[in-house]
Amino acid sequence: MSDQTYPKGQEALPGLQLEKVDDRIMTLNVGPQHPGSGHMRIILKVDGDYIVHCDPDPGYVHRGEEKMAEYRNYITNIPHLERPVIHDSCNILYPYCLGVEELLGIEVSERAKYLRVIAAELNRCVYTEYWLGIYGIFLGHSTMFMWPVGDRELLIDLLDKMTGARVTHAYFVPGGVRNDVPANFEDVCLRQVNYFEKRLKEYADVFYDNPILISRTKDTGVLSREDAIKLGTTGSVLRASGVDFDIRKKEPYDVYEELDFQTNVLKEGDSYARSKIPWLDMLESCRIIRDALQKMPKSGSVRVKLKPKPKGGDTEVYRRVESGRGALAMHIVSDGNSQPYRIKINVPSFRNLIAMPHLLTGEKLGNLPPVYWSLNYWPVEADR
Amino acid sequence: MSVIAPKFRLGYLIKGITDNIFWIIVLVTLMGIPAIQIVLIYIDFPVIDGEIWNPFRVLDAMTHPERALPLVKNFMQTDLFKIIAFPGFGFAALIAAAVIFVERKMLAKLQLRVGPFYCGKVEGILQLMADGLKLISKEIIIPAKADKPLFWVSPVLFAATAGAFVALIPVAPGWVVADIDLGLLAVFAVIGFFPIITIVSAWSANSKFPFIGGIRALYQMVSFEIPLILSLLGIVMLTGSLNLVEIVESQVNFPWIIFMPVGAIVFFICILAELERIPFDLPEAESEIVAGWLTEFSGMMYGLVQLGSYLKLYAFAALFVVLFLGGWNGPVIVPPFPAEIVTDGITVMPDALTVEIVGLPLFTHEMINGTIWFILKTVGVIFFILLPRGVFPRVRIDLLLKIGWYKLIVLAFVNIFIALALVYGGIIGPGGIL
Amino acid sequence: MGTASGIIKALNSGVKHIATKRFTFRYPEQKLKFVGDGYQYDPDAGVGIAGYKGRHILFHDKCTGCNLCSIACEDIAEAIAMPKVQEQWKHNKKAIMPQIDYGKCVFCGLCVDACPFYALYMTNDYELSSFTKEGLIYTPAQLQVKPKVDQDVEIQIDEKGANHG
Amino acid sequence: MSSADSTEIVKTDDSSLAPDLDKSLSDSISKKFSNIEIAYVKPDRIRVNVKKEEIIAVATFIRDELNFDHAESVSGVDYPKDKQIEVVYHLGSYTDTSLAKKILALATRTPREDNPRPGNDSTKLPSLRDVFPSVSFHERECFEMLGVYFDGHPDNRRLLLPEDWADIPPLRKDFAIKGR
Repeated sequence: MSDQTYPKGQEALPGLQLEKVDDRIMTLNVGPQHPGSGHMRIILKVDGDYIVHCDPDPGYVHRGEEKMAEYRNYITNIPHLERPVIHDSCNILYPYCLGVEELLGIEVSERAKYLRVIAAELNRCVYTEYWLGIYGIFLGHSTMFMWPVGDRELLIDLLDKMTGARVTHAYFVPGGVRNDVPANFEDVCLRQVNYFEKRLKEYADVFYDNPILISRTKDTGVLSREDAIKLGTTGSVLRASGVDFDIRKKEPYDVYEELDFQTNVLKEGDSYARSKIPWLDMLESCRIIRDALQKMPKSGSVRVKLKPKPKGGDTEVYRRVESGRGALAMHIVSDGNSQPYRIKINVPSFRNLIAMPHLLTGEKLGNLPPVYWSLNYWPVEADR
Repeated sequence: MSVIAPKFRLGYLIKGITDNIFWIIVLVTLMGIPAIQIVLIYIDFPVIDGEIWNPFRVLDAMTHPERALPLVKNFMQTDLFKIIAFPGFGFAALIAAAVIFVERKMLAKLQLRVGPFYCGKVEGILQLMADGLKLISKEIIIPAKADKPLFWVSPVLFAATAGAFVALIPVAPGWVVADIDLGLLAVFAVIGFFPIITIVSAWSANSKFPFIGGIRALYQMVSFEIPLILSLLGIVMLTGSLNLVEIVESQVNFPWIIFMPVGAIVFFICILAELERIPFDLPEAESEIVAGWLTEFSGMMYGLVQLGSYLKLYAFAALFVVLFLGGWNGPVIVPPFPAEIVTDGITVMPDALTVEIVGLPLFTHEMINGTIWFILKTVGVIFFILLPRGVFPRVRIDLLLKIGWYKLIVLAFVNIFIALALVYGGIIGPGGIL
Repeated sequence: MGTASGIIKALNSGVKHIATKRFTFRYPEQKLKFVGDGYQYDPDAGVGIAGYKGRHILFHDKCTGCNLCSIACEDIAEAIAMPKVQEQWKHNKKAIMPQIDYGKCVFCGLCVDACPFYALYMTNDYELSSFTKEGLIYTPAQLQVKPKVDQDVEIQIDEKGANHG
Repeated sequence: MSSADSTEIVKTDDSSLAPDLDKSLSDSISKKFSNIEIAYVKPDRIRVNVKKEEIIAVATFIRDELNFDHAESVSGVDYPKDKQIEVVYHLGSYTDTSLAKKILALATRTPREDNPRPGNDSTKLPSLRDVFPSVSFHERECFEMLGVYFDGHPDNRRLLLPEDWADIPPLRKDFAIKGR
């Protein structure tokens, strides 16, 4: 900016700068080392307090998962395919397992399907609690950071009992799940999920019904229904814009058909609605878990024994599930070997990223955290 | 051995210490004692209770503590003591430190966690000291293109201005550092310094995030000073005085918050905004602008700003108490001292050592009562200043300005009308019924 | 006044939670209890047994040195090597046994799934820190040791809230 | 975005979730365009292979007439044996509830060069960004990962890889990971 020349006769006085259009615009690098960015950079151009241009720059945690998957067989892919989103690791393995089962032609036992659903729903809550904690701290609400992260421990404890690991479970395998649950898991799960639901309802007073939060996030970053469809957004972003689309309902996988739950849809399409949908989903997840615990067969095998290096047919599959952030799909191309020829992990965060420049342009800088994080965006997952 | 840690031997250390002590003794005897002699020739000895306090008298008092009592009492009436210790900086800093501890523990309880725990054995009571030590020992980094003198001076100015604010607060009857007739105006003047210091430090850092934070702080403080001042006009009308001590004395029967709850609410919200506390901590909004105007401060410069802001918190809470909650007024807790203590004195350890201290109570019972009530009320107000941090998110800058200009100013005028109605209705105020 | 009642509700909720029991527990003094003795695998049924996936335990009297765990790991973390051991076993002619580098291990437990001889399980021990990278490499002799675990804290839920008892 | 009248067309001729809906969808495509290949019709999954010259016309037809309103993903697959790179657009529908389960894979192929110079060689495809705005970032990713340049895409920049990436596009099969 300093090397710009001024028109003749309009030289700036010492200490003063003439206001030119270009001088009004300041470039702000939000991230990757910024308390409000996550593992990504958002290049903003601000005019005063208004964002005039937004360019998301992901890729800081790109690990080449898709390339790595081409070198590993269908079983050894499991531990590293869950790495992009370790808080939701069951859900990111879900489409992979469904797809490989379709490739290999395996039918999973009934109990394993229920266990998968329970693990996936617990994991969705774990992810959403973490997300909600960061949303809270982004809005300067430190209690809303501590409470979800603390209550998340209830579910982590359950998943720990179930799978043997706190976050990277490696629990789903093609053909079922790795192990059956321990003896009195049903009672413990029911007790902790009930308490968790009670805690979730307590969030309303300090957060979701808080007039300051509502005034802060209402009518900010409004994504209209048409734009949400056109931009191909998914998950909570889509459902907050009034589109009733949930893979669990629309394309039910495993036993979601038999379970009793509903899809949460809000019409507003603003940050508040986008941030409320995951919370409502968590309450719904508690219902699903209770229902699944009730309907689950009390015993039975949970895992189909596979060969150490199974081989898929010469075909391709495209399976999708509803993860904590939206539709998570895997496009697995097989050429008949024990290793996949190509895996495309189509992650919801990456699909929702396209809405970010659309929403942030024209907003105030103060709206950056709520709009950015209400997109339910997980940088590590988007980078894969 | 590495170069960083030079050879260490205990003998060298002890030798160094003894050497230093030796030279200090030599220098004091050779230069200090003659200097004191020379000074003693020229100064007048203080006269307390008709007694000249010459050096021999002082030495005498050192051997008999009870004889030093008049000196102590006299010292406590000096401005120096008031500034450094009781109603001034020391007292305020103590309360500020307690506030930081209470804030951490209370927030932790609210968030179902523990808070500071290990430092100091008992519930982490020494955590603040540890943090202070850490801040002192940290390197001070100054941005290369910063305006260095301004950058250096702004944290000092901030703490000093907060200290000046503290000096205006009357704590107990007669215990105020600066008893100014236009005390409330002085308060407004001191508050007016804060945005200037903020913008100076933000500008001198020559960095983007401090700049945005400084501009936000300027907006926020300027727009909230108007309702702040307006909300206090009602009290000035009712008391007919700007002197803070007189305002407190006017609330012997009832605190002004009974008649002016609207003004109290407006003033409280303005306090939150002026203190940059959640929900109005926009100048330091970390998720948007890193740490706002504090981004480039490091080490003890940051520590000074924090000290200043907690002093400011205490001062504002105390101002609320003084203006709305009746200051030191309250029912008697400590009864008046029995007369014999004052006249005959207390006997310390009757068998072993008989020392009769006459006029022992250093403070009058009014003063102790007043201080207790003042501290209780201030702690209550501080609790309500701290609580929003646990339950509210941050507001946005335009909403903040809207609250300031549209709502609070209107409410402040409503408060003024209430005050006018009370005055012209002849209910209270100069020559009123009550 | 929706705004005022909302603010009062929020403040009320905040004050109410000051009196609630804290949920955190002091980690180094207290440790969370896990189910069972660690993740195990039953090769006959082809199903694992639930348990925590911590450090491995190797049963020298069952290990045949078949390399299957090492092969299972080589696409995942490459943490398992098969060095020679100074032991004589009838079923382990080559006298090689797994040695695990916990600097690389991701604790997925697929090596346990690969073992057909009930020789490699996992335990509840997760405190594996070391000052050197060499210290993280556990030899077969170290893996043989059953870890001492002192884990007894469980989540307890009552009327006043959940806490770690 | 599909227009309102096209919504009605599809809703009238498909009694919702008919078992032969997949078949009728593929038939309507093959009726309209002569030289395209319906690779397979599985339950809820249809794959259509088209020439790269025709892809915009086919995509526009699918969007306007068949009511698939967004693209879920763009996955590129490298086939060094055929000297071709395949790009698969997975299309889905939010507005039409009968199509909610369906995924229409629209695949096209572009020649592949052994010494790629991304953006300056023959590995080019027309961009579908004007038809489906949601492919914007996916096509950027495909460009950097496989070196397929999308004509008409306004923003063919790097997305995930570092800005100074000088190797060949990493998802091509001849880019080998060290030690594998």
